[in-house]
Amino acid sequence: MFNHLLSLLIWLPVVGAIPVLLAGSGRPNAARWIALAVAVLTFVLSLYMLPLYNAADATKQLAESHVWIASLGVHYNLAVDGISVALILLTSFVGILVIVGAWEVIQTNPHQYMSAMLVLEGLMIGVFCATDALLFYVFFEAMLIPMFILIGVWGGPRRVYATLKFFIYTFFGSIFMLVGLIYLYLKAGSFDLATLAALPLSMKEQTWLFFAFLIAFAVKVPMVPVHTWLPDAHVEAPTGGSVVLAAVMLKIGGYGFLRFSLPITPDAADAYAWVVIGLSLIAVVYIGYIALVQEDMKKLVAYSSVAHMGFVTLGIFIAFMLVRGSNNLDAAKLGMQGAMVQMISHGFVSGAMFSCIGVLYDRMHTRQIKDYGGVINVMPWFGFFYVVFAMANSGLPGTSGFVGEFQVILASFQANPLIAFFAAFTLIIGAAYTLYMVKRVLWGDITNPHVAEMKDLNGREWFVLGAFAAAVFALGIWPQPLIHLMDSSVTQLVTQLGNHKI
Amino acid sequence: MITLSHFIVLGAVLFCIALASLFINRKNVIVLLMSIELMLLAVNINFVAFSRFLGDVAGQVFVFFILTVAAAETAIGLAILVLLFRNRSTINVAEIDSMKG
Amino acid sequence: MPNLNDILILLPEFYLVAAACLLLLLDAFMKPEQRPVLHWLSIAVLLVAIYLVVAGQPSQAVTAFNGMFIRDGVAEILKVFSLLTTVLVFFYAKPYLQDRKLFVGEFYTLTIFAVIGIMLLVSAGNLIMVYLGLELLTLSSYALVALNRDSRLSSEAAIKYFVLGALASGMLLYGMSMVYGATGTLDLVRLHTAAGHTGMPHLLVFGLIFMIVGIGFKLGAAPFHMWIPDVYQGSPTAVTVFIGSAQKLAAFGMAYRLLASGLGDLSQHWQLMLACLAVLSLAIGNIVAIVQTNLKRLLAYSTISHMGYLLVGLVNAGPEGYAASLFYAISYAITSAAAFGMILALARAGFECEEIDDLKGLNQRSPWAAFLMMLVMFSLAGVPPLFGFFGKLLVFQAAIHAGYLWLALVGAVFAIIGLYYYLRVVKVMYFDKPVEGTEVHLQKDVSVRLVLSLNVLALLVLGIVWGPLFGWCQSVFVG
Amino acid sequence: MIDPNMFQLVCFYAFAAVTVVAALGVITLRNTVHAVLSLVLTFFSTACIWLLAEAEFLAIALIVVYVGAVMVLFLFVVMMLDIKQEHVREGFIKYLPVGIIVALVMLGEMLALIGVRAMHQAVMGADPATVAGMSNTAWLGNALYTQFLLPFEVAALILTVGVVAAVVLTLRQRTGVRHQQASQQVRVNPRDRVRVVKMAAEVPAAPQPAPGKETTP
Amino acid sequence: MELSTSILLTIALAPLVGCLLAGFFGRFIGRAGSHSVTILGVAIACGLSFYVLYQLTSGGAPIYNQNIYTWFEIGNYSAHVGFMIDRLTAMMMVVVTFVSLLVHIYTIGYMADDPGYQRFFSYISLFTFSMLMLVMSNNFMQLFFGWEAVGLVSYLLIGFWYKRPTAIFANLKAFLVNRVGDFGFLLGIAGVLYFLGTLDYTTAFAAAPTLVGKTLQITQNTHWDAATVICICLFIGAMGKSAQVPLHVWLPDSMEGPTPISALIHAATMVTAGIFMVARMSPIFELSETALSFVMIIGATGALFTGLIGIVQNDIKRVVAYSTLSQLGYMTVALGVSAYAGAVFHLMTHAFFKALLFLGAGSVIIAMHHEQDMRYMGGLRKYMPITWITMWIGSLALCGVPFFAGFYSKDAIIEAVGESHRWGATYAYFCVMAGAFVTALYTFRQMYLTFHGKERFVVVHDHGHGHAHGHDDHAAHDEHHHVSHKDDHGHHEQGIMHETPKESPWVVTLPLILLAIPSIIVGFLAIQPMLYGEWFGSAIHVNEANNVLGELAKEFHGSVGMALHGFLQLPFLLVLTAFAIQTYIYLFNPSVADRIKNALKPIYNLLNHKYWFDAVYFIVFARGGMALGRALWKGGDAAVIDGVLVNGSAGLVDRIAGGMRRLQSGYLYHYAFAMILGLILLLGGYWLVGQ
Repeated sequence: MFNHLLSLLIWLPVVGAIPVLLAGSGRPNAARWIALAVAVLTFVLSLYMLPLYNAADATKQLAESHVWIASLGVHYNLAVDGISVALILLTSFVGILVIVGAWEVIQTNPHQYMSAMLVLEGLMIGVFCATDALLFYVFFEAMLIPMFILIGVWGGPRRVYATLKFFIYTFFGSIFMLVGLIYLYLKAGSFDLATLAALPLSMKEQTWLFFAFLIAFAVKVPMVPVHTWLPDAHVEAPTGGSVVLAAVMLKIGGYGFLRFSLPITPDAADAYAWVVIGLSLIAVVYIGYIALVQEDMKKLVAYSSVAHMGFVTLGIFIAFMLVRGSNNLDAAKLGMQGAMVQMISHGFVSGAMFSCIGVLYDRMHTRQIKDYGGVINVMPWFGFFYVVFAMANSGLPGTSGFVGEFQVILASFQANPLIAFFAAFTLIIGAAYTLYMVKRVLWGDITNPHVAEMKDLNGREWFVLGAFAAAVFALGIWPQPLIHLMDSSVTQLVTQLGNHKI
Repeated sequence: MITLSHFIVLGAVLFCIALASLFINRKNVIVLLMSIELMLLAVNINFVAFSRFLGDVAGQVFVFFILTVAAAETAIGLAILVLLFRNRSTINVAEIDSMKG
Repeated sequence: MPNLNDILILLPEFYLVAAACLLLLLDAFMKPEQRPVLHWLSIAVLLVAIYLVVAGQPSQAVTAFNGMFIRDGVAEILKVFSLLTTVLVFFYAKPYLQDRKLFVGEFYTLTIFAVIGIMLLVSAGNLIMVYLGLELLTLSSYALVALNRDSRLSSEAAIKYFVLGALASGMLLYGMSMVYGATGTLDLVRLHTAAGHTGMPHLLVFGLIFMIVGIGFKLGAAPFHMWIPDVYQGSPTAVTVFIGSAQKLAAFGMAYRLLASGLGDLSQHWQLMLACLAVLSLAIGNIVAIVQTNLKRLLAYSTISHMGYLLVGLVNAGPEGYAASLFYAISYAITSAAAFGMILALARAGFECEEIDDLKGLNQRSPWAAFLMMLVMFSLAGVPPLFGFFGKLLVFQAAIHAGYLWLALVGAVFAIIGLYYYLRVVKVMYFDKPVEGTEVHLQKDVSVRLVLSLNVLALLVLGIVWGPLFGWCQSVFVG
Repeated sequence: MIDPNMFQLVCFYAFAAVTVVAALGVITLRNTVHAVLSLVLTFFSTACIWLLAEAEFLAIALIVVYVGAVMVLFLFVVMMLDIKQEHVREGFIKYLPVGIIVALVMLGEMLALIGVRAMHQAVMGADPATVAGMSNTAWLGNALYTQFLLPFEVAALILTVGVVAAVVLTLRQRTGVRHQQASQQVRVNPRDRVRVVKMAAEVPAAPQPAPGKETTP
Repeated sequence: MELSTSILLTIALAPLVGCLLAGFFGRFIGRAGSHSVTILGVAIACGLSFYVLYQLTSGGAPIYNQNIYTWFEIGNYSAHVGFMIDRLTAMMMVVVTFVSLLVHIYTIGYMADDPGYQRFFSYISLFTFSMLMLVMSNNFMQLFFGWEAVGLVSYLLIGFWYKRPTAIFANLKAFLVNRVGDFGFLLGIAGVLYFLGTLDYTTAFAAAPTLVGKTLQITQNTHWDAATVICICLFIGAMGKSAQVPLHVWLPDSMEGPTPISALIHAATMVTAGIFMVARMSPIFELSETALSFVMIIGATGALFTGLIGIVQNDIKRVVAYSTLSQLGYMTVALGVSAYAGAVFHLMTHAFFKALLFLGAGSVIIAMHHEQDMRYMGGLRKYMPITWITMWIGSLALCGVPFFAGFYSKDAIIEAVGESHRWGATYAYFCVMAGAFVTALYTFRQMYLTFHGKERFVVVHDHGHGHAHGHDDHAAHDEHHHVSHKDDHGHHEQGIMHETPKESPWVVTLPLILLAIPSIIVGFLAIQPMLYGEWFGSAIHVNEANNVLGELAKEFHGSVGMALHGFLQLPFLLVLTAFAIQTYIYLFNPSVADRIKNALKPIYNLLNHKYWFDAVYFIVFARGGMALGRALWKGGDAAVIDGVLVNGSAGLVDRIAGGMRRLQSGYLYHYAFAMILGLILLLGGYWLVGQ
């Protein structure tokens, strides 16, 4: 059974969605419990990866390989390295929390909601496991479907616009990647990522491919200026949808850069690293300012996600400048690790923030900041968590939000102090928009009589937020285990950056 | 001396007349059907001519089949025409536009 | 002279002719209330035909009747899937026809005649056979389109189909005559050899262009697509599903026979032409579909765009491209059968379920139907892991391999635009509230429900295990 | 002495002219019946041209099949539908220039591509049928029943479809019209028609005023 | 005897445990339980800190420097959590835990009626933990952790009374301004890692000399001196935390927090973290004259000009707050002239007497039922003698009256500045000298207004009064301080007391007394070793050329001598002058104050508006930032990206579709025409291209 652990991780939730769906709207509780059981089982299985995975070994592990399409040489190839393991753990962790978070919040067709979530979870795990480009692409695209449904069915008033925008935007990005992948396949005769990475390509080819990948992953991350789907999608998505979207889906963009742009088009990526770095810095500053004036909590957090994901792309591409520019491998690793840690951390923090907003929304049915104020008076426990996550969001040391940003800023200083200067701007602007929201929502006297009637967290919400908080603190206080898990993989990636293909 | 080009040019002229008719004619579906007959006639002239000049029987056999099929086709076409007339009391081409866009 | 072997090669066709005539007779002596027997009998007939096709599959290409008929892998695979989709058509059509008092035996016999036409067309070894097969198919189709004799739209669709179809076959014939003049032969095999050293190359290309018009019409590629929306909309949906699915396989077969088998040496000429048609089809199909409100019309425009993708594959002009296009045609035929099948299954007496708005809130009324329709839409849109995606993948791959990267990119751009209207259907089903006082649900008929579900789930299953099918498609073009 | 070739050529031009004029008539004449008749003329003159090409069988077939059957069908339908005499063909005049331009462009392109000049060298040789030692009809028939047997069968099938289609489209079950229903007649059960009633023999008893008589309904 | 890790861990974690217990289980263990556990935690930390200090000074323990665990390790870069305990650290630990302990005790009385009692104890224990992590750190990462963590607690505590709009405004402001500093600090750390290759103090300081001559390439042609960049960046961090001009604006507003934390955080400990940090980084700062000049000028400016504002303040806590700003300026000046030990020494003395002043002010505030406006006080000395006396002790220490603790530290700084030849030292000398005068002015004004003169409040003994009134009269007062204090101490009319003021309970006065003692003696006792006795050892590194304290040491002849000498020095004369002026004005002729105010209206306005720093910042950064954000949002995201690119292209496709559908006209002849046209185009295309 554990020879096929990865397959199991992918297909367990997907197949598990079927009984959930079959439970039907008539037996919502059965659907919920089955879904929870599946999610928990997936999480347990994903934990089981840890003892099996040898972090010291940079090669991909737990590999599975089956011929998928013999005549095309397409394989059902799964394998993980440290980065994948971390992201899979994040996915399965968040998977439980969204199921629990939606428990009685989703009243219409909970079985459909839960099964969509499970399918989504399985597909996302698939993205992180796939080592065949086509397989990756299939998972990458397929997960749009459940998300599309999640936003569209259980979303807010403008959900249709939002979900269409989400789907088409993402599809727009990925279809060019598909063309690029086909081109690569024709050159290499295989979709295997390792083969593609070893494929020599001219600069012109690399440039085209690089931009094809860039569009795909930039939309997913999302990077400025292709980020505008995210605020809309987040605002309209149900809480669970927002959580998964922010916590895991955005990571797939960053993950894609690592798996595609870096190994396959290293020279073009180096030549155009300035584009990505520039866009990342714009994300930090420009988006920061925009976040400052948001009146909708979810929109604010969505914009802050864009800004924080800017650190991921920054960390990844700063590594190019460091490796190729000054052969500063350690700093490159620092930046890359920072990007990875930031991905995981943002998964926790943004997921938690959206869960918090969900808690408020369930009580007041509004996300407008102006409708709140003085929430702390009636919901002290909630206030505690909210402040914790807000602080994590503004990168306070001791929380996970700090680690990645710290590392990326340290690394980018070594490439160019100006980059670090703009990146560090997040310290101010990030705190400004987050705490300004906290001020208007949490602090102050109660002005809205509905706020006065709000009840503090119930046990279920406590569990969700508590789990997030535990993760946020654990990662913030002791990031080394995570870093160790990814270290050899990151080292290998960084070494690859130096390999010229032309 | 009759050359191949005589036949082919004649066929081409007939073909063009038929084509032109198809979109100049805005009144009567029957004329459309007749234009199609003209077009087939042009084709047949070509086949006969080529067959004759190539000394190959296949062309003339093809004409034979075209004639056969055209007969069946006309039968169906006129049947549809009758249906159309029954349903709409008109066969005016310009009035057959319930479906568009 | 034909011998027994020739007849054995044509056994499936002969068998079907005989069966069709028998059904025709049987129908004449049958009481209306006994018609369901005819229905099941027709399905059985087709299933047996599939068996005969598969069982008699020759190890390599064989010809019969002096090269008039070719039985090779391409023909086999096309026949199997046209027969299969026709079986689906029969399943889906029954309750629809019953509800509309169109449940007549001629529907079955004419459809079977049309299928025979398809089988002859895809097996044609001679331009005459191409023409005759095509005419057998289209003549039956004209009649089928007009089957609902009291419908204004039906007869309008029929006359449009007829006039344009006749125009197209006229052009095709004109092209054939020129090709004949240039090469002196109608036999496709000999044509292939003769095309290389004709004294009149321009005449040959001239004929080729006219033939492309005919092929374009049959495929429904822009600018020869004008009939598609009106005919799809006007025909009884039971007929639309046939035109929209099995006939696309026939169109592919025809294109393959004429362009590849016959004029493969002229590929440098027709590649670019097909590329132009492909771009136009993609553009018109995808863009105009956006503003449609009628579901059948929307699917019609979607067909146009899909034919654009099919042409993108054909542009490759090599075994790889043919295999990709064939795969695409099959995937489209199955998906489209499911799409129209859904409309049929949701329609009932007095309610066509043709407007997109009729699907409003379907998920609340009938979650299973909505789920199936969603899968169909995503397959059409080409979202993995559904069947439709892999077709697109393969045709893009074929185009890029042939140096038509730009074409693949154009295809990609229009895939994005196309996505929008498929999503709109999903949106209506899942996100909108059902209209009060309407009742949309799947047909009660168990066979319809079962077959439809299997058909749609096949899209998912084939999306995951598409290897064998693609392997089959590839194998028929080898050697 | 008239050069036979020259004579042929003159004949060809004459018939071709008639053909083209008649074809133009088909699409321009206002009266549909006239148009149909004009089409008949076109076919006729074309048949003559085919005769010049020594395709006798097809020439005759064209007249027999087309003029004799198809055109009559056309006329029949025209009459049956009782189409109103067309008014001024304003649309026709309006679109005529476009039509002429398109037709001329088309013709230009066609002629340019066909390579008329090259074909001008192709002189009609000996009649292949004569070369083969048979009449045109035999020559054609030979090919038709040997080499083209399969298409021949398929053509038959097409005609069947034509019949079926025409019937299914136009045959209407009118209500209130008496039909002869063969299948019902065949399946009729004598018992439904005649009821033999057994009855006791009539006993003349008391004198009845009116003798009763049983009949089948 | 070597210091043991477990002791140090206990010091750091004991307050944290107290914090967690009081915070999470406050409701179960109750008020008494909460304050008991937290006080116990801090007491343990305090006791052990004294022990550590003892071990280091007298016990002969070597410097402790060990990592506890690895925070991250990437290639050659690593960050750890660990402790470095030398005398500097130990002194800070003692100051922090001692003041913290007293504040804990004091809080029992001060917050007695507050519903957030447990929460408050939890916060201040958390603060103690954070501050200990900051000072005990052996590396930059952990330093930054503590740095931000104390900022967090400061944020929480300023906004402790979260119902007050002013409080939650102030805490946001404090956090953000601190973040501006942290922004620089982080860049400084990045620079350290870049140039020195490590985040570890010892290694970094050992490698510091390699910085000389290194430059940082900013653009193609711009190269900046590495040490200067690093130092200025680090110092920007200190400017934020230690409220140096122009990042000082948060500190006065932070007085919105309860008084105990004003004493602990915003006077004694946290705000001095910047001073501590620069002193700790002395090996690096010594490498850059430019940076030190910068430090000195910033500090000197703050020392004088923020003090001036103190003169016009009416809020008792704000006077102390501005005084704190001014004193922090003194410490910074000391850093700037390389008198790190002087800065740290002043830090220590200041911690005691400023905590005393704040707690005393708090005691007054309790007595006045949370009235903070000195214009409604006066003559309180007879009601609360202990407070009165201890406050005088603190004030004299603050003014630098010889023999008091403040005298030694402040005088040493003034003299050190006088000794310095650094660029800008003259300006700095003028500032610190004038600052001494200003200090005395506001201090005596405060004391007179509060404790002396007439009582400017009325005692009315009715109990149902006052709650129905609005706060119209408040509008007359300036914008920050007197806006409705809607805390649970209830509303009250200004100048109207419902009972006579009385001395605070012992939990309040005890800390006052305990703080008054070191405020008197600590300077006297410690100046010799700390300033002139190389007491700090290797913790502070001064280049020989910059060693101003070394110069002073030559003239130093014992504490007594210095004090006696001090009576004749200019600073003391300035203090005396100020004393005379204020005594005349506030005890004998109060109307003079108003007349001066009117005569110097422009200057008064300038001071009353704090040089318009707040207003300008608010307009430029807060309003400007919001306006910019709105412009980017509406103009960039909504208009350009979404409007033009996304929805625009969708709309374009839609319009094209609308046009194209008209091609499908429904007319057969058009359909046929389309086909024919297609044919013509294909033919034409071949004709033109294909041939």
